[in-house]
Amino acid sequence: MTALLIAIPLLTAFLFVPFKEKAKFILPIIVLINIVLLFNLSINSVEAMGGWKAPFGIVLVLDSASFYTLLVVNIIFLIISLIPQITENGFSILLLILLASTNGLILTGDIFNSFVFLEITAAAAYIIASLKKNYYGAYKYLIVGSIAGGFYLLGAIYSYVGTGSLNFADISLNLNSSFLPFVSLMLFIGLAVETKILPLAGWVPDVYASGSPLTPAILGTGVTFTMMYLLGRIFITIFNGYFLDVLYIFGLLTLILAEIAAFRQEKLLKALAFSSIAQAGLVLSTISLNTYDAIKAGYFHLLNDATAKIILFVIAATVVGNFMKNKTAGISFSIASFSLIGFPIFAGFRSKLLILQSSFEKGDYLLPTVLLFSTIIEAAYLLKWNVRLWHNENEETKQIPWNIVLITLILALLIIFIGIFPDLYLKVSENITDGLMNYKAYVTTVLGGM
Amino acid sequence: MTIATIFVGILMIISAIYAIEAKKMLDSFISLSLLSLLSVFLFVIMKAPDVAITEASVGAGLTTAVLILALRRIGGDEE
Amino acid sequence: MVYYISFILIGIGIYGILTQKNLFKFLVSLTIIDTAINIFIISLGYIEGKDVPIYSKYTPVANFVDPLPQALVLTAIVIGVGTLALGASLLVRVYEKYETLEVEEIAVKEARK
Amino acid sequence: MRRVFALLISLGLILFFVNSLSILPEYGNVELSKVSNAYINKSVNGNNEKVKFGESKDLEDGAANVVTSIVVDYRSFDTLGEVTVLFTSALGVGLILHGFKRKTYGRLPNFILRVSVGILLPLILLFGVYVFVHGHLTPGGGFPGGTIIAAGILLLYLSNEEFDLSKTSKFVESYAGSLYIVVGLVGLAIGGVFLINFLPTGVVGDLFSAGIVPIVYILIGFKVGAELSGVIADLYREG
Repeated sequence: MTALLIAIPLLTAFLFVPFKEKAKFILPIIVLINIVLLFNLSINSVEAMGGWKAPFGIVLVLDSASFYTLLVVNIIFLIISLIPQITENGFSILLLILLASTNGLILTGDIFNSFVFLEITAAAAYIIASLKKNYYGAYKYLIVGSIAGGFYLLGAIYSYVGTGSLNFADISLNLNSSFLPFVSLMLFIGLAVETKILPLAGWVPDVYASGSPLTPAILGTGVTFTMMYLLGRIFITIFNGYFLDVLYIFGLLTLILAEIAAFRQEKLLKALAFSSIAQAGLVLSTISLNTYDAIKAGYFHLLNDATAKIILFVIAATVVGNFMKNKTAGISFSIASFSLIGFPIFAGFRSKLLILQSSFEKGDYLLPTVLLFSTIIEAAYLLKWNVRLWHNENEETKQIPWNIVLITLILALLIIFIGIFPDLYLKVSENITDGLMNYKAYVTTVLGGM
Repeated sequence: MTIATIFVGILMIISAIYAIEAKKMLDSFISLSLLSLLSVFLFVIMKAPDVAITEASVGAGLTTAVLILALRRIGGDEE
Repeated sequence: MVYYISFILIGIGIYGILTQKNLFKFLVSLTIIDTAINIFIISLGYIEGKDVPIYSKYTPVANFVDPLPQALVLTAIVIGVGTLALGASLLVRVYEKYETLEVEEIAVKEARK
Repeated sequence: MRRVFALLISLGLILFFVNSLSILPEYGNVELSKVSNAYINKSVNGNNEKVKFGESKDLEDGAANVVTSIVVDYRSFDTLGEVTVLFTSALGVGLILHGFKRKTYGRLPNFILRVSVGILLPLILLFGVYVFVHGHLTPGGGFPGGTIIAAGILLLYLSNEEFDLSKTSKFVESYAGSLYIVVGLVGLAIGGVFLINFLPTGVVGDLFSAGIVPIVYILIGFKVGAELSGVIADLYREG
């Protein structure tokens, strides 16, 4: 039954090619069906595609980590699909494909299959990136993304040579230790483009700042969340913490350099794009600490960041000019940016506090120092932008549609709610962490008590 | 077989370098197609006829066609 | 032997992406890298003295090279051509917008906007 | 300067790969992995007899071509994804080039091309269909077959200025793709598993064998042919 999560959106996408314009109306329905279906599935189930059992065929694994990640990603898709104004004609089919491929990426238990889904996600992302005539940015993204895909494929092949199987659980159990450095380096290069880690994140500002609200709203939240989950699945569950030290360094460098770059930007969308890279670096280095609390804090922060980023990107790309004319949208924007900085009572405060706590527990003082420093930079530029958007003389302000105002407002209220009662998001991130860290349970579930 | 492999390999490396450094785009595409055909030969040597037939039709045929059509769309080869 | 051929081809492809300034050449380099990776994967499944993995009149019982890498490469080739077609159509549009495909000229025109 | 730097980076990369040779098996001396062994002997679900051409009957997978049996049966889910990549890029080429003004050349295709296409085209299409119908017996299958058909369509475009197939190809693409998933869903309904091979598999080597494998490969052939001709049409004409 798990396969339906991928099959239904894909079937709809195939069927609606001749009538591209109608796909806009079907998208929210399909996402809702997916969410309802998700709640009817039983956790800790393994489904073998075509009936070929674990190390031989492809399996879809639904454990607590993938269940909650699916829930988060599908809800993000639901939110995006409720703002049909930002989706141009014909792009709804791409969202359906993207939904199918992110679901597949989360569920799959096979490394080559994850490569295929990664390529589907990437292909859909390149096309979405070309919105608003941003062809050059999309082209750069395509070149970098394809090279990274090549490295991911090489990593998959090396792990096949090292184990004789492509199954994640089998690789985790049997991979020869001499293969580990090569495989993990190649897989990291492959994932670094999509998770926006610095030497390979050069495409992000070009793509996110194209002026289209859809591009960053979906790529920066749903897709990033999926990729971070996959990274956790590979490096925490499968390689069981190996190679995380290197990721830690890369994450910190990304955090600090991207914040400095964001501070120097002249355009709001570019600043937000760099801030998005920086948050990815922070999450990466936090989960690289590889303790239960740290991983929990990392995914908790990722959730808060995704909530805030939807508001920020959608409003920044739709509102031109003054917030005084669009007070509700302006308030949501300010709440989201305060949460990103980490002021008390907002959700971002909770997650940064958790990150600090967990790194002190681990006895790590580098991450807190860098985090505090970057928070200062972040506060500086986000406050500057808030002041500028509330008090500028730009008169040509458009009225933005009511559903955008409503949805961003609800998300902004959610941020305050999480800031006071963080239990909802904490439960989600705890479950994801449980699933990721419990590597023995994963292997036995997939391979069936070997 | 080893000598044939080495020979094909050297030809492939030459055509790859030429594909990258050629001044005219069309030359570059043609040597890319040549590279693809030579790799078909390698696939046959390595007992992979399925891959060989796919690479011959996709890599050597369709890739070149797509590239040349795109070149035609932007108004031919300048420089 | 075949290993070295594919490694050198990957190196040439990366060199092309780092040095070339024409956007078309990026696609060409990308295709070279794809081909090299495919050759490499197939060579990892080759076993000396064994046959094509097809049951037929000439090979009625199994004495085959590793068929799995071949299946994976089939997938990889098709994914490669899909990406290439996307890249080519993006290029057509880039040319329409900037009237050039040289990276530096595009950068100049971007800055002027 | 830039070139020297690039040369150093690519040399470093080559060295990195050469370094990995120490862990890789020697060329030509690879051992068959346990997974491949199971695929070749068709013993994933426990079959201890050796497979023999023309004799073995009702195996778990009946395709004589082991690569095909992996692509369309054992790892069919990958192939569904692969078809989706191609579908996405065909869709994307259409969306990106939509509304692009085509330059007219004012040059009519020449006589030799037009006449020879009339003779060659049926042969090309026939060959393409042959390749994907026999995908489970001989080398080839849906992807090369579809590409050959697309090459034939490309010839039609080159020889006839008025020719347009984009509407038809959209429908073929849409329904071939949907039918693939429907085949999978029928498997889910009958066997309880998505994409299960629910038809009898027959004798290894017969044309009518291997259960759903030929059906799926024919669907893939049509879909790939339609998609690639769609890409060619979009690149050739105005969107």
